[in-house]
Amino acid sequence: MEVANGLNVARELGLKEEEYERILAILGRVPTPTEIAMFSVEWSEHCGYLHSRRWLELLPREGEFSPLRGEDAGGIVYDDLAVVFKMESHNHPSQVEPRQGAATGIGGVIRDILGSGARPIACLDSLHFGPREDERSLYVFRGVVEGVAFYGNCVGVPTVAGELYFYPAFRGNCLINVMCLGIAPREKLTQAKAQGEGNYIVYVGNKTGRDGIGGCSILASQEFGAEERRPSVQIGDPLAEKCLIEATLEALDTGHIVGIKDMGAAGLTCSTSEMAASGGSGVEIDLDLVPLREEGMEPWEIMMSESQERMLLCVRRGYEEEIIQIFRKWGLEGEVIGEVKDTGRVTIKWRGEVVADIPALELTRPPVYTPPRERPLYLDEVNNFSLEDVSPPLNYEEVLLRMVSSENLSSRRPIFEQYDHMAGINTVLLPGSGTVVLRVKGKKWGIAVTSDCNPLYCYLSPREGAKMAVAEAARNLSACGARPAGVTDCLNFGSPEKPDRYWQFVEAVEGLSEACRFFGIPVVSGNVSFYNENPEGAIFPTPTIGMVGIIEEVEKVVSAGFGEDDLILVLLGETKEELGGSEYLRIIHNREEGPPPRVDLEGEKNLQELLITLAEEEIVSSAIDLSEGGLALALVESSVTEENPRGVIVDLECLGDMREDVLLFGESGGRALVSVKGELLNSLQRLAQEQNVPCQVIGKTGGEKLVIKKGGKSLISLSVEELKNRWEGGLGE
Amino acid sequence: MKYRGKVIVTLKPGVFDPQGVTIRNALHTLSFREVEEVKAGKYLEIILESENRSQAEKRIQEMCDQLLSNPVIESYSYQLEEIKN
Amino acid sequence: MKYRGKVIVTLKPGVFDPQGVTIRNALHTLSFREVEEVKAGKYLEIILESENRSQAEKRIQEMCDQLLSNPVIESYSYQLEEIKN
Amino acid sequence: MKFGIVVFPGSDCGYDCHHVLSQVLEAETVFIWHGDKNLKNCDCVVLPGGFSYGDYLRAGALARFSPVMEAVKEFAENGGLVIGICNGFQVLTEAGILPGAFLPNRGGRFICRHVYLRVENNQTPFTLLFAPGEVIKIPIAHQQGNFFIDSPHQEEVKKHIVFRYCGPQGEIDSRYNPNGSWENVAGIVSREGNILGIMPHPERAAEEILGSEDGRRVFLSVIKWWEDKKWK
Ligand SMILES: Nc1ncnc2c1ncn2[C@@H]1O[C@H](COP(=O)(O)OP(=O)(O)O)[C@@H](O)[C@H]1O
Ligand SMILES: [Mg+2]
Repeated sequence: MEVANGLNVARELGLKEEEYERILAILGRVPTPTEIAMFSVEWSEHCGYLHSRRWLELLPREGEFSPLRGEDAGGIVYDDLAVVFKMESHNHPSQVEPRQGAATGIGGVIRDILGSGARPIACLDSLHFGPREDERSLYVFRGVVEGVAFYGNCVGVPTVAGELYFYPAFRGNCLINVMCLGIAPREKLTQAKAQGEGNYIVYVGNKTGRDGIGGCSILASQEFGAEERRPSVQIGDPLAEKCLIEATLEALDTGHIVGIKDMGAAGLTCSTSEMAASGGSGVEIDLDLVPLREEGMEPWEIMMSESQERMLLCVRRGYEEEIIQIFRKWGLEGEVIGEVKDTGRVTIKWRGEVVADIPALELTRPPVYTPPRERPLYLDEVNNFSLEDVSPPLNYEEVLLRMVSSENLSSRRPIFEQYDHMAGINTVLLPGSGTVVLRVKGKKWGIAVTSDCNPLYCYLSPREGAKMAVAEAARNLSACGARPAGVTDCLNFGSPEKPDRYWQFVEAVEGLSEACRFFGIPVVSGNVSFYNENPEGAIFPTPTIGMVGIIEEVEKVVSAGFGEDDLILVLLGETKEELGGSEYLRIIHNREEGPPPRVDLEGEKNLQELLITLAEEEIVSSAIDLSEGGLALALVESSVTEENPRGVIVDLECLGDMREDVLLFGESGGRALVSVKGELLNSLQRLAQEQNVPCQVIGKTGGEKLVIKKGGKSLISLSVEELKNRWEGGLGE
Repeated sequence: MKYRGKVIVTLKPGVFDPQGVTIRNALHTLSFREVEEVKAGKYLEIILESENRSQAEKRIQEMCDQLLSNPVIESYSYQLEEIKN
Repeated sequence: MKYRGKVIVTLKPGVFDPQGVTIRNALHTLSFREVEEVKAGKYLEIILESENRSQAEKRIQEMCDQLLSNPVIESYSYQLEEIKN
Repeated sequence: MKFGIVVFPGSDCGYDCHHVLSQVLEAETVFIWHGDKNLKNCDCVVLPGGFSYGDYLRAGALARFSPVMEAVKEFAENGGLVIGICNGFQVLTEAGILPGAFLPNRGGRFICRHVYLRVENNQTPFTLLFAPGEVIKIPIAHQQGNFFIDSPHQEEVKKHIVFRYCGPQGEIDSRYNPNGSWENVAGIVSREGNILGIMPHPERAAEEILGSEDGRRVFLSVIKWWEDKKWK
């Protein structure tokens, strides 16, 4: 079975001419259609990381906690457990079909974790959309949240945290980054490998249909432009996924599974070739044995299908029946479809004929590209902001009310309440403000998770923005008392074939790498999503950081809310004269301009250490890191996040004679707001001094109002009840 | 004039329908073995004011295109009837 | 013989329909202001083998009573058509 | 005494119930597979929350035809103790073991949050450790918790309400009704009082570290009731 016009078919499937030449050389003959299809998906940007691989090598893989690197999901080891986590994008499918796109995104990343042998215990979703005035953006936003809720709730893995931002730059190209975290006894982890000649390759899960064919190489790597391809959308079946989780873990417990791999992007192609390659062996598959949902499927369709809720196992010979019965008991398919060979090749048979026969290693070794890159011109234009350009507001109360109810700063409760964030009864610190903490049953310690990235900062300076994303995530974790332990990332950028976008990408990766290295946090897994463009241009570059921390004694976790009256409020860290990139500038002055706040890694690290110590020694009653909206928003959040809001009286005088709007709304990094009982203030001050962290007493809790003044001048006096209503009603959902 | 639009939204042929499959399996265990296939869809009844029939029809179609169905995976059909008081 | 049963399940009159209300509100924000009421229901298409029409009808009714609708809150209607190859 | 937790495909909160019963309360606890007809000599059967059969078609509709449900029905008819939590409550109404039906939440969306409940009846095996009228805090997590009962049965069911959604001070008011449930119903018992349907999740409020221990007393009541009965 050869194709006369192989090159044309290859081009149609997104392969370049030189890549086709390379395929000819590898095979020593003209490829079959199935082979072209297989190369096209394995060598697509989405699966093959052609433009990013070289740069990802910069990321630190080692850190304070011992890292663990598997095939799909990496993690860290703590105590006798492996904590495995990974973030994935599902941007393009969600833009086309928001509900199913988001749903299958959650499903996919859960299977990544499951594929390592861990039980998924939590998901996060980091979401970016165009503004809600835009009808389509609103539709996509609502559909996505519905999809996460529909799938995540039904599958029984709690969606515990995430982010949600609206910027015009995401109009026409939303970002849906989902993360999953799982745990397993360290010795139970499984790899994605096929090994041991004669062992069986077993297909489990749902049947295979024509879902998402070309979705991987064609859909994921094609910009949304004028000529829109009609993709065949994947549909999520959370019930099947739930059963797949239970059946897979049960099967792993038998000890008869040699290797396991999820079938996600590029389905059977990816799972067979990667399992063979990493096992150093070959596999032979008979497509007539694959459970099909549709009639008349071509071999290349079966190989490329992205039907959801499927996994591929390598099972020790003689135990295949036992394993298959487990899956059937859970109402799923389970079929032997092939076996392990020592050929080093992926051999695919269909109706008695060999339709593909490729050296496994070659499939998994796509070309590497590093095209030219160039600093974009817009950077000079947008980084010129100086304080004199805007005049300070006359009425700070009005400004604060607008900010707390804005779409990017208001409470996310209407979103996370639609997610079952308590399933599994591990969520100790619930979503609301900042970090979420999970206990680990039977252990004293716990796990903190967060996801962070400010795309506007990254637009203004990809390098500083990426560093800040890492710093903010680490600050978030340490505020509740957790020590940052590992990072997963999802790098969302425009087309790497455009020099300015590629420059943004490389800058961000370098920034990310520098920050992680400095803090000693390994990057254990991640994902790259290129070609995030709409007809008006690229999205804001968005290197989303998912960070996991360990809290040694989970009972000592510190939350963000002010728990009682008469606590002393202390601002930790240095406030600099920075307003660039702030939400205040965007919302109140309508300017998306920088430079964004500069990251002081040393200062960040000191603050993190201090916050962890304060939690461990049970000195602070609450802690919240300062980020978007600055000190003012941190004060509001801590005041209103509890069920009963609590007032504060604050005086900014001690922070120096900067402009009031800078003090209130500036977003300098390396800062946190803590509350402390009077008798513990001394200990706090001593520890801060030891850690070299600036420390100012700025007020105390109590009353029913949020009062902020500067010396004799009163700036704000608002009822906390009203602030709470505004904050919680901001999304209007 | 008042109209009642009866809209049926179904998945396009070939689109995976997990609900339909699960319901079929349930019918089988209930010993409705003769059931070959089940497709699950939505039914919506819309009561609206419109000047005339063709206007009402146009509006129902717009609603279906914009909100009630997703053209990527679903198709719809409708019937329109006038409501006389 | 093969038949296609088209089943529509709706909430009984007087039973509050939150889904319908949500959809109506969404239509209003999309400026379909002329919509007075929306009722949301389910549509199920059942393909089955049966000896004859009245047998098929009887079976569809049984399915509706036993599984496809909940008589406490829902009522159903159906149409049956023969499928000719 | 021995608890049995029914496992339907998709009823994930069964693991949470198992943790609370076996680890926190140290009670003998087993799982019962939906395909089995044998209740393993359990003294109390728990139909846990989650999404049995994905809640495809209607919440709880498909689970009620599992083979195990015949056994549960018979067990209940003979006075056995049964607790249906969330999806389990939905299964019980679908099966006609408890009256009523569930509609989608008034707001149309899934809601996960802590709510206040007022204990309306502490004379049941599930509530005897609560004070009458006590206000407790337990989370809900459901999309279809809007309890409906047709008018001919309302008077009867009113007598069997055990928990109602309320404000922090026990105010019964539509403001504190998260889902539009008839009479703010969050939990009811059967006429004989041996079957509890409860929409909130007591197993999620059984350990201090999770923010509330109020739910634990539902299970402790059952254990106490059982012990007392045994002595009689
Ligand atoms: N899309 C989302 N899904 C789930 N939870 C979210 C989402 N967006 C925000 N949250 C939660 O809302 C709270 C506030 O979010 P955010 O202000 O971004 O947190 P942070 O201060 O950590 O940056 C956090 O607990 C966060 O996990
Ligand atoms: Mg953030």
